[in-house]
Amino acid sequence: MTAGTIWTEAAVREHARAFLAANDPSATDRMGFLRARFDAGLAWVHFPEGLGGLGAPRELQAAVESELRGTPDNRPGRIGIGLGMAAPTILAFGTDEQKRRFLRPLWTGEEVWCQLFSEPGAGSDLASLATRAVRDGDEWVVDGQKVWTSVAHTARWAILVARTDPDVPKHRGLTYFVCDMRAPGVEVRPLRQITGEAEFNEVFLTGVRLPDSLRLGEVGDGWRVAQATLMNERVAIGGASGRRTMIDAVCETWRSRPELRTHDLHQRLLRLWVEAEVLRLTGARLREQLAAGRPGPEGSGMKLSFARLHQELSGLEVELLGEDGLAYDDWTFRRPETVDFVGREAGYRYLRAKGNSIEGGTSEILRNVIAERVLGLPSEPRADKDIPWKDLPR
Amino acid sequence: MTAGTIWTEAAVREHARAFLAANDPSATDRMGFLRARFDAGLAWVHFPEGLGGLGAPRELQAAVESELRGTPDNRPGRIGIGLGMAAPTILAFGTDEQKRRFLRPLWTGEEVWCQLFSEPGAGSDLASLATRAVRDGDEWVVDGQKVWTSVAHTARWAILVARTDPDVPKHRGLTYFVCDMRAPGVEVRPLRQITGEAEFNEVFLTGVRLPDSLRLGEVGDGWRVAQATLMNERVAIGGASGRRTMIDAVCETWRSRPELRTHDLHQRLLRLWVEAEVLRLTGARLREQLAAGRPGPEGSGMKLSFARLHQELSGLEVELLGEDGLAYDDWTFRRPETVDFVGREAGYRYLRAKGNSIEGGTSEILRNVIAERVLGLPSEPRADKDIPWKDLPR
Amino acid sequence: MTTLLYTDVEEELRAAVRDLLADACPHSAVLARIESAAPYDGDLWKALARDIGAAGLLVPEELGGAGASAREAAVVLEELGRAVAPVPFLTSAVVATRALLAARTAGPGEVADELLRRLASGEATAALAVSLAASPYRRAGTEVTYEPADGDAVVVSGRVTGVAGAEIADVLLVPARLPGREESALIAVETGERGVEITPVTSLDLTRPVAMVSLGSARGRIVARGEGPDAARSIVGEALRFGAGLLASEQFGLAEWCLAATVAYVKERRQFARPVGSFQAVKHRLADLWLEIGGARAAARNAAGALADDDPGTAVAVAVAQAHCADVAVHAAEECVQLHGGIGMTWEHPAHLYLKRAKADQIAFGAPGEHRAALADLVDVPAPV
Amino acid sequence: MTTLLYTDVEEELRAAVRDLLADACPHSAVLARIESAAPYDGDLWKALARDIGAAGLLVPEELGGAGASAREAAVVLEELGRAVAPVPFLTSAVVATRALLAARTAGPGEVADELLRRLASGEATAALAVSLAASPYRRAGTEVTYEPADGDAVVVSGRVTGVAGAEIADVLLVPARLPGREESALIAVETGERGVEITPVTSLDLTRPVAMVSLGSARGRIVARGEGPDAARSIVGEALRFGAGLLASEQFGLAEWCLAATVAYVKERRQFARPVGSFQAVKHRLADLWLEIGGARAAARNAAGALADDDPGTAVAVAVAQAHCADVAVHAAEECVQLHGGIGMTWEHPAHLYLKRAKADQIAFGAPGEHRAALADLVDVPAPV
Repeated sequence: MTAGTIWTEAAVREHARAFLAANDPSATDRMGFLRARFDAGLAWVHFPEGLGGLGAPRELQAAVESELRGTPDNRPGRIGIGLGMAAPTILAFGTDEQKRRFLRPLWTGEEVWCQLFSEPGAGSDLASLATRAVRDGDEWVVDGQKVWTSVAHTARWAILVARTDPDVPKHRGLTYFVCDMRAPGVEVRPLRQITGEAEFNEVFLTGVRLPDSLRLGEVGDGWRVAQATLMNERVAIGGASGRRTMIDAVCETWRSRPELRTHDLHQRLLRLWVEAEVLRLTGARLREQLAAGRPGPEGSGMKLSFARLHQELSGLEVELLGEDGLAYDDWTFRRPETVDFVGREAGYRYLRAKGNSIEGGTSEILRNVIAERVLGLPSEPRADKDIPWKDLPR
Repeated sequence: MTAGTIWTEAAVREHARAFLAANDPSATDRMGFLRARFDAGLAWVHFPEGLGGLGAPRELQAAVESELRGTPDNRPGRIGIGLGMAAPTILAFGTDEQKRRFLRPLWTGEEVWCQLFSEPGAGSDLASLATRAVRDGDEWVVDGQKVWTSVAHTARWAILVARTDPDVPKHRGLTYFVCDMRAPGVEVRPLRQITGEAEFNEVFLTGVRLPDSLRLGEVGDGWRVAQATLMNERVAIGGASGRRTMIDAVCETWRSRPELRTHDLHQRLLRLWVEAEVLRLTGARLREQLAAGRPGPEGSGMKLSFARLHQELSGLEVELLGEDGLAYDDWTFRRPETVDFVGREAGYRYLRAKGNSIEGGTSEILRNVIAERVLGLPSEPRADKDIPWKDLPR
Repeated sequence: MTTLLYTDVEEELRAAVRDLLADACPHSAVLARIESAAPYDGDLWKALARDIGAAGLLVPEELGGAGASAREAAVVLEELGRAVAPVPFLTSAVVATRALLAARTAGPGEVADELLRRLASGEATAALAVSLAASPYRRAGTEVTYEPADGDAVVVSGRVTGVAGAEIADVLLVPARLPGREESALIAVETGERGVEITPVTSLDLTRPVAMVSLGSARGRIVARGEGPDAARSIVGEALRFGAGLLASEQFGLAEWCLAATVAYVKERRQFARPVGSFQAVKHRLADLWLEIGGARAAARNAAGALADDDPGTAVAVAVAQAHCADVAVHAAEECVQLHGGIGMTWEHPAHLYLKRAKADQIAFGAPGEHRAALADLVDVPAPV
Repeated sequence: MTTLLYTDVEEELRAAVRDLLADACPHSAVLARIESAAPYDGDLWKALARDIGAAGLLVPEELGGAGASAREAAVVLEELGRAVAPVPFLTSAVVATRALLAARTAGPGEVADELLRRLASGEATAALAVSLAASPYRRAGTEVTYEPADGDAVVVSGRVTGVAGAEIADVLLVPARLPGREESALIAVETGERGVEITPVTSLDLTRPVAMVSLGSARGRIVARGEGPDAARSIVGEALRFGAGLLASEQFGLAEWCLAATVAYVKERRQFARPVGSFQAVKHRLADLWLEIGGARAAARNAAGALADDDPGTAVAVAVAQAHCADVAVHAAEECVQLHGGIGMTWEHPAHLYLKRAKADQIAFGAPGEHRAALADLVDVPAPV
């Protein structure tokens, strides 16, 4: 195939079969196979040629996955932040050199990425963040504290938003960087959460020096770059299919333990079953729209609805279990690799689901987004739009 | 008894019995009896002597009512606005002459009162009202349109808030009047509502001339006077006991028609039964606090809770009735004397209850009041506080 | 599974219906009509039935119809819901038509075919003589009986309450049983026949009033007949399930209008020198409502698609759509009244038309709780024992 | 009906408990304790039990107690709920004590009296050996049996799961039956006896963990005995109803803390250059929560008053209080976590202690749905047939 080809499903499948014929996974080590797959443009087909893709329509990725089923994968759960948030941002805003340097080991999983956005004082109001980056010749010196950073302790790189100009209104003084997590001055501390474990970390940045070549996008343009990242995050959180499994888990308990049933619980479970099914259909419709190239505004709502459903379902389940609901599986302070909503027990689901309406944009913020961007309702009176960041009340 | 007496329950009962001995209701015409009762200070015992009261504690009124049970009453339902809103305001802010002139026929029911507050453009934001009152010598000339005025067509007098100074911020330019409903330029038109009937009216005021002697309170002090009136209104709406009858009505339907029952409806009805009982207990506790001279903030919530309960209950009832819920009793455009929540059918209750969260302060405004005045949460940024009314955006 | 999106053909149909309604069915016209002697709008119905061909949408082409499916009928219902249009599309062109289509295979066929032709042409309107509150899950017996008369004719006697669309119907389709014998039938009775009395009932929903149908030895023709009481019941059940599934689209359209009207109002209405729609509590409620309505669209489309394809999952799809959409429509109409404040409580504002329609629709073809109860069996979430 | 307000005596008791808790039970101490080997705070309990006399609040004066009523115990529970204090007041001084008081009339009396004296003095702590999830409405049979031993003693065998307060108890009150005979009894077993094994369970509520109690021919004394299985059951049922009614006060206190902490936080926390608490959606949610909590206070006071007076309406009062307060506490704790944002999800912030307690309390002594189901009979709102 030559550059500029318009890819069809058949051609993509043909290409994948040819790759597989040339790279027998049983005769190659795992990482070697993944690197070769990237180089063949079969990592993410909608990325450009040379960067792991073919410049093909996004939906043809499914054909690749089907052809390569059973071959070693890049353990996407572990590197979700890199795949879902860093990669699209680097592709959209990175220099050619940055793309060449970062995308391949990101996709193969050789380099794990994390996200340094939220701060103790800047959650929903991310744009008010206080971590400073001060230019010093060809370098930036970064000082501040970030929080809610998952996989920070294993990450090689981070996407970072820092304030480079405190004298302009808050949205305008931010710059986006790639942060070297091995640089001196980066300290990672686990942050224990209400489930007992620590999925997340606090990250302290003290005099961390980053070369200007790690800047992503223009100086002062960090808000726009971060918005692109966050949009991808919410799509990733809300759009994930397979989330319906929580209703399945509760229904299994219901079916296997008839002695626990009451009419009160039955009526509530039926309502939630309907809600889960409606949400499944909403998601299916959304994916059809995406496939047809007409993305609908429903995407903004999926995360919100899933958070509500998860919380209601897991709360019902604990109540349904009665005496068994008084128990918990494990309070050990440890660092889990992923969030396991169905492998663990009801109490864990109940507590962990509480985070669904906070992480990646609170449900309150998402309702604002729907009201303003989808319904076109007027925004609140804003006191902080035109005031230099340094003069904002705190 | 001489002035300055501290009244006990026994003394009040004794006084009432003596009045009854001297005024045999079967030998007196109704109005004569009521006037005599007023003059004996047995109308509202907590009012001052000479104004229908004894200067006694409010809670002793119950003793009077018990002694005078079975004697002609002043049909309080018909003159509720006068009793609940106009009278306390006149007592608090009126001149001696105004008190003497208005309170007696108000209480006896000879003169019906209505309330000219809301306007098409000023509902929740009452202070933005546009009805103008311009001074002309010893008179005020009033022009404007009022709405949601019940009993306006039978009223002799109205309490009226009008703008007397458009050049100051909205809360400061208002003045409170008694409006003569027989004055030239007062036009009353029935306002049909979704139940089919017209409980309320629109009132058009065109060049209505009111003598300055009908002003209640100082010029420019209308907002403070109106606040006192509104507080009394909400207490009257929320504090009314006997409201629990709607749960009784639905339960009667439930008991008498077993064929309509489903588990879904049963579970929902049980929840509402609990809600109604909790609300009844909340009201009982509130009344105990009032009687002990420690009024609690719970009062602000009663109206809000009743609105919700009424709406939920009546909605459930229509659904429960199934085919009978598809019918309505009467769409005739007429003017009812009172709101009859239990005498009419489920469809009427359903529609009329929708007004419970709008009339006398919307539920949204009441939630603001609770959040700000009870919980002490900060108010929204206000754009209209210090701007002259005439310069406000509209 | 077919698509949950709208096809181009469906969008064209929607545009045609919407244009007609914008011209011929403004709220002022609906408000003027609701207390008149003719609550259903005959002229509008003629235009919709004949000019747009809505009456014959579900009728096969060989009988003069469009041979379209539940999906297209659903799109028409979305628009009719959005306009609270007082026309008998749901009762005649959907439910009665579906009963006749089911009867074609169960009965002599000719009577059903003849009636379907008349309906498709827009020349006649039919109503299934069962209560609007009847559900596909309650197998209530009928009080109506029939006796053989001369020739192929029968005479029918009895009473049915809560019938929607009866006042404007030319033909009633009456499920009835033959006393003393284990036989039941669906019988077509022309409303002009002697002994047919249709008494309007003062209805909560002023735009789709119900009536009582009394039949005193009225002449009719058998459309379908079978052994046992289930012969008529199964036709009725199928028609009710079809009606329930498509009603979801009306409810979705109604809810969408309520949301749009409310959003428009709170953008304009100012209190405290700000648009009411800039207050966060109002915004959040409307965002939640928008989420519910997005779900309603997906559920209603899914039910229409399942009914169109006669999918094995149809029963679940219909129950889910009704369980969700019925309450969403009521919620949307209630928020519409509340967030319009006082004006929403007035007779002159159309909000109450939607509230009343939504509340009646909630009862129609089974309340949401009945659909949820049906799901307990369908998806194996069994009730306590 | 007694008053729904607090008496001066009750307010004094509250002040004493609150002062003690402020000193001895800060959140930092609770957080440090929850994963230690001793989840219940023995020192705090001693101070509460002896110095304030909370252990003997319900014990008659002639047995060394305060002879107070359910109303005063309810006030203590409000404060303990507000502090999520890890003490066995509910399990020992309320539920076990109530069981002993009921047993005084049904049994030999002396054993109950002796135990009540020990409890009142604060020298010993007891636990009723039934699951915390047991409800007054489910009459579950017991798996525990007893056999006569030498003298007045019996030996007890069996297993009870989900027992709260067992780890810190000196005495277990065990409902048991005599195999082969229609007889049952409430038996006091000292936890120091051979054959008594108390195995802590990893619990959702870290401040009131549950344990499994195993009895292998452990020696005990009969507190009360009677014909048939109902003899022990009726004592247990009375204690559970008492516990359910008073738990409502703990739930109310817990909810009030959650609201107060959330209000304080959103007044301080600024986002978008405004206090988060100035956003209307946040304000409206907190206003609604405040309304629910006001109702919880009234319902909890009403239940406590009814239990104190042994009012004929007690069963209704208890069911209403639990049906309402259990869900209010969970709602308040959930809003507390959510409106604290990320910080509310951390282990170091106390919000999770309240969430876990509230969720466990929802299950304790019957879930809200069970209390509502009981009301169906009590107030004649019968279920479908």
